[in-house]
Order: sequence, then C-alpha cells, then structure tokens
Amino acid sequence: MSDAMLYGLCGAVLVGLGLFGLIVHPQPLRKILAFNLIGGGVFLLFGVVARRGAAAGLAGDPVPQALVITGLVVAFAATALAVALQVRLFQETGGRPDGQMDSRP
Amino acid sequence: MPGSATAGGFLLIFAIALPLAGVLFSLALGGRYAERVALILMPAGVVVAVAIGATVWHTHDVLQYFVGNWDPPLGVAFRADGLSATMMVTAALLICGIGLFARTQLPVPRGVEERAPLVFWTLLLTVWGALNAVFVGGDLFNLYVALELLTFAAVPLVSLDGRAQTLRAAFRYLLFALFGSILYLLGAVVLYGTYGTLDIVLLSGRIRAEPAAWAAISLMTSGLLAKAALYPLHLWLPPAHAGAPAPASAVLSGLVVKAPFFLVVRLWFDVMPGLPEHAAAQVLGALGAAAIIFGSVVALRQVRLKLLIAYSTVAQIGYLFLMFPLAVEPETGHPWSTAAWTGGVLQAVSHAFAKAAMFMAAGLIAEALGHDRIAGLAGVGRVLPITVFAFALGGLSLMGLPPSGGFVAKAMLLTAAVAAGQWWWAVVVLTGGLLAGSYVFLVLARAVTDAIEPLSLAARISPGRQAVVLALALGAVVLGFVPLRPLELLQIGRPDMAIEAPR
Amino acid sequence: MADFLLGAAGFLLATVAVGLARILRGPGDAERIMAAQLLGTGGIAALLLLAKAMSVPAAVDVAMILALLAAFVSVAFVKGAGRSQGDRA
Amino acid sequence: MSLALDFLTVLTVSAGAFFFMAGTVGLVRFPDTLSRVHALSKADNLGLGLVVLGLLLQAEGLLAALKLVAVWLLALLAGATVTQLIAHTAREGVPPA
Amino acid sequence: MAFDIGLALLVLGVAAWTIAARDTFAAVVGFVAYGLLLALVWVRLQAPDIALTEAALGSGLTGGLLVGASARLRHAEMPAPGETPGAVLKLASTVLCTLLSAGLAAIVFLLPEPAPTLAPQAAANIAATGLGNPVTAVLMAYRAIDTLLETVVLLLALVGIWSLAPNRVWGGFPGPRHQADPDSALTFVAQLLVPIGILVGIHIFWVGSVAPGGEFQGATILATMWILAMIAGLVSAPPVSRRWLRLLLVAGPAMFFGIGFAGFLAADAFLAYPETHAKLVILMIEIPVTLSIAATLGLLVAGPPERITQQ
Repeated sequence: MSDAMLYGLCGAVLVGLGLFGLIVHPQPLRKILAFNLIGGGVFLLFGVVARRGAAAGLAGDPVPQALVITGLVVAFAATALAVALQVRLFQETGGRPDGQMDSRP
Repeated sequence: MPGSATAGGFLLIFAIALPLAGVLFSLALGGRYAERVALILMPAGVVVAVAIGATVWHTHDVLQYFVGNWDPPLGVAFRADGLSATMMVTAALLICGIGLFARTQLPVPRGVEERAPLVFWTLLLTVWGALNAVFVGGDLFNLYVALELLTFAAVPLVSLDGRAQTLRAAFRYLLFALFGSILYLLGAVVLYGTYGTLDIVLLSGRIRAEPAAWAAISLMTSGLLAKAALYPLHLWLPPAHAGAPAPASAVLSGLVVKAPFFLVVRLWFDVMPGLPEHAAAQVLGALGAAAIIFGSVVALRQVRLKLLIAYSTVAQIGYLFLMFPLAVEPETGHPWSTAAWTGGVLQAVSHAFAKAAMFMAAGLIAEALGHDRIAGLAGVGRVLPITVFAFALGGLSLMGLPPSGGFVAKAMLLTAAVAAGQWWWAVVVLTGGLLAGSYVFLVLARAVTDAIEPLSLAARISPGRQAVVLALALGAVVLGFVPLRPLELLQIGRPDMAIEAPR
Repeated sequence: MADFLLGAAGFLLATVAVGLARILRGPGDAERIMAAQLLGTGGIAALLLLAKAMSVPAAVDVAMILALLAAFVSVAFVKGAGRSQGDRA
Repeated sequence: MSLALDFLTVLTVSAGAFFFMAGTVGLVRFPDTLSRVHALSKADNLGLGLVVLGLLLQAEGLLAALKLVAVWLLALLAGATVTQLIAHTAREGVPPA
Repeated sequence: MAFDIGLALLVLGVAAWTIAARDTFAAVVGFVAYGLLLALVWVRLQAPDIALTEAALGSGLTGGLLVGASARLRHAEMPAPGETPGAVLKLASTVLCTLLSAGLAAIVFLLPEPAPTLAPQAAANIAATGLGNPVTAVLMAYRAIDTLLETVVLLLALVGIWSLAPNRVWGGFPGPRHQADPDSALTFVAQLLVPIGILVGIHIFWVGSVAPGGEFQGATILATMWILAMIAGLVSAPPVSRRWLRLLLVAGPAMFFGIGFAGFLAADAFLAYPETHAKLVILMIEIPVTLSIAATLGLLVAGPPERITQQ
C-alpha cells in the first residue's frame, strides 16, 4: 500500500467521522465543526487523487491541487457565514439556550 | 473530443457575467444604485437568454464555449442545449417579474443607504448569475462553485427580516445546502480520480457501469437531493421558504430549488447516458411520489398561507422526479420517454411561474391583512380580486387542470406512465392533483366568502403590484397552450432521444 | 540523512501527541489552547525537518505561516476569554 | 567534512528532540497551569532552536539559512508572548468550561 | 511509511476528539490541531501549495474565527436537556457512517492504475502562461473562470454576513469594539507581528508565480494580520458603508472581469491572455484580487455591523 492510499483511507474515515458528528450533535457550532471535518476528508481524497497523478516531472497533478485550494476558500466562507448566523441568532434570542434549531415555523 | 467552440458561444459568458458585474456595480455604488443597476440589467439579461435560445433553435445544435480558449479537460467549457436555453429564458423572465414586484415591496429611500434593498438586489442578481452558470456549466467543479454561489445568495434571502425564527431557518438551510455541496464534490472527486476529467461531455464518453461510477453518481445525486429538498430531505424548505419576504420566497421556490434538480438531470441523462438503471430510477420516482403525497397532505393541514404554499412546493418538486423512471431509457428512445422528458421540464418551468405568482400573491394578502392565517382570509377576495384571481390561476398549475402549464406537464407524465406500463405513477399524479385541488380550494373558498365584519386593512395594495403577480400567473396559464407533444427545442442536444429532430 | 530527519520528525510528533492527549482533556481552556501552541511548535519543527528530508523547500514557508498563525489563534483565545467573562457579568 | 556536518546535525537534532520530550514530560507531570506553561515554553523553544541549528548545518545557501533562523525567531517571539498572555489569562481565572 | 501511519493516526485521533469532546471549546482546539496536522499531510502528499492554504486558512483563520465564536456562543452551546441524541439515532448513524467510510475506502482501492492525470497537459501548456508554478497556472489560466467565480463567492458570503446586521446599525462598524491597552502584552505582540506578517504575506503572494504560494495564501496572511491589528485595538474595522472599502472589495473581481472581457479583443476569447504578455496580465489581475480577497476575508471574520459609532 502506498502512502497516497494510506491517506486516502484516512480521508475516507474522516468523512464518516464528520458525518457522524453532523448527525448526532445538536449544538450548532459542533455541526459547523463536523462539516469542516467532512470537508477536510473530501479534500484529502482529492489530494490523494492528485498525488497518484504524478507525471511529467510534477510530483502531483496540479489540477486537483488547485481545485482543493478553491474548495478550502469556499469552505472558509461557508464557515464564516454559518458562524455569523449563529452569533446573530444568539443576540436575537437574548442568549437563551433555545438558540438551537427547531422545527417550529 | 468535445468538438470546438461554436459561433455565438460568447453569449454564454454574457449570461453569467452580466448579472455578476451588476453585483459589483451595486456594491461599489451602493444606496439607490443597486435597484437601478438591477432594473437596467433585467431587459439586457432577457435579451441574452432569448438570443441563446434562438441560436440553439436555429443551429439545432449545442452552443459551446471554451473559457480562455483552453479546451477541456484542462480548461472549462460552457454549453447550452435546448434544456439550458429553456431554463435560462424562464429564469430571466421570472427574475424580471420578481424584480418589478420587489421594486414596490422594498422602496429605496433617498439619500441614505438601507440594508434590505441593497442586500436584496445584490442577492437577486447573484442568484440570476449563479443560475445561468448552473444551466450552462459543462464542468463538474465549475458547477460546484456555481452551486455554492447560489447557496450564499439564497441563504441570506431567507433571513432578510432578521427575526430569530428566520435566522434559524436560514441556518438550517445553510447546513443542508453545505452538506449537499460537499457530497456533490465528493462524487466529483471520485469521478476525476477514475476518469481523469470533470468535463461532462468527456466523462460521458469515458464512464462505464462500474462501482466507482455508481458510487460517484449516488453521492452527487444524494447531495443534490438535499439541496432540491426532495422528500425525506425536505425538512429545511418549509420554514425557509415561508419565512422569507414574498419576493425572496418567489425566487427560492420558483427558481433556486430548480438548479439542483437541473443538475440531477444533467448527471442522469448527460454524464451517465446509456446505462441501464431501472432500479435506481424507480427509487428516485418513489421518493418523488412520497414527496407528492406527503407534501400535499401536510399542506392541507397548515393554518398559515405561506406555509401551505411552501409545503405545496415540497409536493410539486416530487413531480419533477417522476420523470426519471419514465424517461430513463435514452437508448431505446421510446415515445413515452420523450413525453416524460418534456413533461418533467415543463413541470419545472410552469411551477416556477405559478409558485412565484402564488408566493407574491400571499405576500400581498399578508401585507393587506397584516397576517396570513388561512382562517382569517374571508373577504379578501373583494379587497384584492386581482391577487386572489392570480392565486387561483397559479393553483391550476399545481392541480394540473387546464388551461395551465401544470396540466400539460402532468398530462404528459401521465401519458408516459400509462404508455410505459408503469401505471402506479399515474395513480400518484392523479392523487396529487386531487390533494392539490383540496388545499387550493380550501384557500379560495375562504377568500371569496364575505367577511362577517368589515375587514380592517393594514395596508393598501396598488393595482400595479397586483398586475405583476397576475402577469406571472398568466405565464403559467400560457404554457398550457403548448401542444401536448414532445417539444422540439427540448430535444436539442440529446441525440439519443431525438425523434422529431434528426441531426 | 533524509531517513534520520524523517525519523526525528516522527519522534517529535509522537512526543507532542502524548502531551496533546494529556492537556486536551483540560480542565481549563488555557490548557487546551496551550495544547494547540505545543502542537504548533512541534509542527514547525517537523515541517522544517520534512522540508530538508523531502527536499520540499516550501515546507519552510508553511512553518513560517504556522508560527505566525499559532500566535493569532492564541490572541483570539485571550480576547475571547475576556469577552465571554464580560458577557457573563 | 560533510560526514562531520551530518554527525553534528544528528547530534543537535537529537538534542532538540530530547528537549521536546522533556517539555512534554513536564507538561504531563507538573501540577498546575502556570508551571506547565513554564515547562512548555522553555523546552519547546530550546528544542526548536536546536533543530534549526542542526538544519542550518545542512542549509543550501545563505537565503535558506536566513529563512530557517527567521522561522525560529518568529516562533520564539510568538510563543513567548503568547505563553505570557495565556499565563495571564490563567491567573485571572477563566472559569473552566 | 511509519511516519505516515503515525501522522494519519494522529489526524484521525484529533478528528475523533473534535467529534467526541464534551466541551465545545475543547472541540474547537481539536479542530485547530486537525488543520495543523493536515498541513503536514499536504507536505507529505507533495502538495505544498495546499499545505500553505491549509496552514493559513484551514487552521489559522478558521481556527481564530471558531475560537472567537465559541467564546461568544458559550451559553448557546450548552446542550439543552432532552436534546442529547438517543441511542437509536447514535447506533443508526454509526452504522451509516461506517458504511460510508468503508465504501469510500473501497473506492480508493478501486482507483485505476495507472492513475489518470492532467499533469502532462498542464506541464505542456505552462509556457504559454509565463508562469513557473503549475498550480498557479491552473488557478489563473486554465481554470481562471473558477477563480473568478470564487472571488464573487467570497464577496457574496460577505454580503450575506452583512445582511445579518440589524437595520439601525447598517453601514456601521463590524464586530464588537476592541480597546487598545498600550501596556499589554497583546498590543506588543500585535505591533511586532503585524509588520512581519505583512511581509510574509507579500512574500508568499509574490513567489506564487514560480513556487508554491499565490494570491489565496498571501491574502489569507494579510487578512489575519489585519484582524490581529483589529482585535489588539491597533486599528478599527472600517464602517461597511465607506466608499473606499466597497471599492477595495470589488476591485479584484472587477479587474478579473475587465481583463476577461479585454480577452475578447486581445486574444479572441474571454479570459484568454495574449501569449507574449500573459505573465504581466496575470499579475495585473492577481494584485487587486489579492487585496480584495484579503479585505473580504478579514471582514468575513469581523462579522456583521454591530454599532454606528466607534464606542
């Protein structure tokens, strides 16, 4: 098994771990963290694809590498938006712990 | 090879760049200019969309453009087939209608810049640009970026009024949307790792029925279903669509949820054409059927008008997915498959018009009465006759009664189901129509009865605003005069299904 | 040489991991942020060693960014700790 | 020459690794936050310094060497002040979570 | 190999901690460590460009954002009674997630050999871009449209965050006010680190055309330094209605679009560069884009407007 494959396995487990956190954690910030864990796993898988594509004197396929960079930036923007929503919600509800998501319309 | 760029391909760039450039101008100039920029760009955007449609129609071929002259797989391609052109024209017309409506809903004060108008116009233009990018996207990762752009524009629309419950709805929407995007991206990663390209046309030539391809398509489809709010991933939709201001609800329900649906169509018919996938298509159809029944039944039990309309969106999205089991045999090219194809697309278009009109009608009613409780609607038919009429016209499409685009769409799905011998879908279509009839009737019956005591109106509604709503509802009605057979325009770009339009 | 440097990097990470396991458990937030700081320094050392061992000079730049940003995270923590006390009062 | 340099590198890097280990032991064994902060900052910075020293012997060119030193100084600076900040916060007594 | 196994296990351990920790702040610290370790992984995968991005953005800026948020949201993050997930849900999600991970792992092993790659094509065309770093060539030439849309995505995320402001403070200053304390260690750190950080940021941006680095990484470092100066009270975040700020934010995407359209005339396609001057044109895009991204990232962390006056 090559190094790339090893990290591929790592990425696969990370996606599962993150999904677990996303489902079971009721707290919003924990969900945001879990989403970022999944993102890390997916990017890692993409990085493994890039590493496997080493050719033409390049140590990795630059196309997926560039796409991971774009993806990281998108993930950050998403995190910032989610955090801002939570902070605002917290201010609006006066800090009561019902700042969670519920299904009441 | 993916061929070469076609003449007129630059129009695709304009379709994306015009609204986004408008966003930049709005932000830079600020204040009153956001609205002006949007209103100037609207007719221009319609011209571009119609020009794309006309070019596709005349050349009978896919419009194609390679950005920066870099050919795929290294570069990114934009392509417009008949389906893209149809969706783009729909989006352009709807954005115009919603914009005209919003102009009066969100009056821009002189001098000082206000939050809601600036944000709304910026987001509306972004939604437009992102939708066009989705409709013409030829590269799976570029489509991911376009989807994220759409998400970031759609989520703040939900919480425009800043109340705690809409903030909560927006957060939940954001989580679902992000989760959907990341699953989509995961699938794209698998496809690139297996076939070495993200270009849709190149992929369709390389892809084979093997585990990696199946896994990728399942992951991407699941992610897109979460974004399209197909049952049972619909939980985020009702609070989000019902909580947003009326013009925002119209954008979200009419257009935004159609983008992930459109991409599912791309995946199933363009990325993986010619694969026998009966079982999987039946699953999609079953989820659609469940959405129709569940959404309609829950809509019946709502006490607030906007929530009722939102749940009806859940149901109407279900119809879109009935097209997969019925049109999934591109190889054989049975007549019913093209009928289902046309029916599905027509459902997307007519629902866009009808639902936008209904949400805006509900917005006017809520503004006039100061509430949107269905039980308190008595007498509103006398005060806002045009609005209630527009609501009823939109309702025709939901029920599938003539004359309406919804009727043609559902009739074609019905025909396809019967012709294909899959009668169970026909039962669902008919049941859904009955249920929709019940909840639309429930609202109308209240609205046209006379109030026991004279209504105290919270606001006066100008006839001009009602006219815009009526115009959109009439759009859904006009679609009802589309002939009841597969549309030639929609076949352009899908050689496997071409029956009337040989290439 | 490369093997030795790689081994040293691995040893450093393992050591840091042990410390990490201890202090992530707390009890206070200060301990936890120290854990990040500890991992930061260990990570910098490991990156410098990797840069040489793998002949990836850019890893030195990564180490430099880590040094800068570890400080940033800690400052955000100190400010945040002050603020959460303020909110409580 | 290069053999001697290599030997020195091995020596200093090993010493650096030892200091890292010492810091960790201190971290695990010391009873309170303040002494832990102390152990951590001292041992870490010394450890990193030794590692950098070892790598300096292998550096190709002045620029690469300067960059290594810059990283060390930066880490030293950031680490020291930040440790002080954390110690300050810990003394003020942030309520445990 | 042993190193990689250890590193992978460490990453997984920290990730598991992030999920399992009882306290949210502890989880956030776990996440910062996770980003930091991933930067090491990227180096091991021969992707130094990503390592730089991960260190700056994934670990640093995201870490700072979340650390700050966890302090502000401390009350909201206490799980309310009855909200802790039931055993059935936990079991079901364990099964689901295990299946997903196993499936993905299987796919990793099913990836074709030799792996399909665009590396030869990327290398063959790089001369036309005048760049030396293939990753930058992908971002700025082959797939420049992605990067262009990306700058708009960032801008829209900012509009989304600003949209959360209450009406009465629209146009005001983002985030809470930070008081400068001239004697504190914090001020000292900031005064010392910010200039150094700005230099490092410019350096990382500048080398991007030939070596790992580039606009996103450079911009992230610049943004971090801006925020550091803000929370130390050295500078104040500008009110969001300031014209210069708006112009700074849109300058990058606007330049990108402008040069894209100029490509229609100069090189016969949107975002095509004239072959002789490609490097110069790319630089003309990159400089304003870096500044705009830096400003956008900084304001994304600063949050929505919260006050009209400085106080």
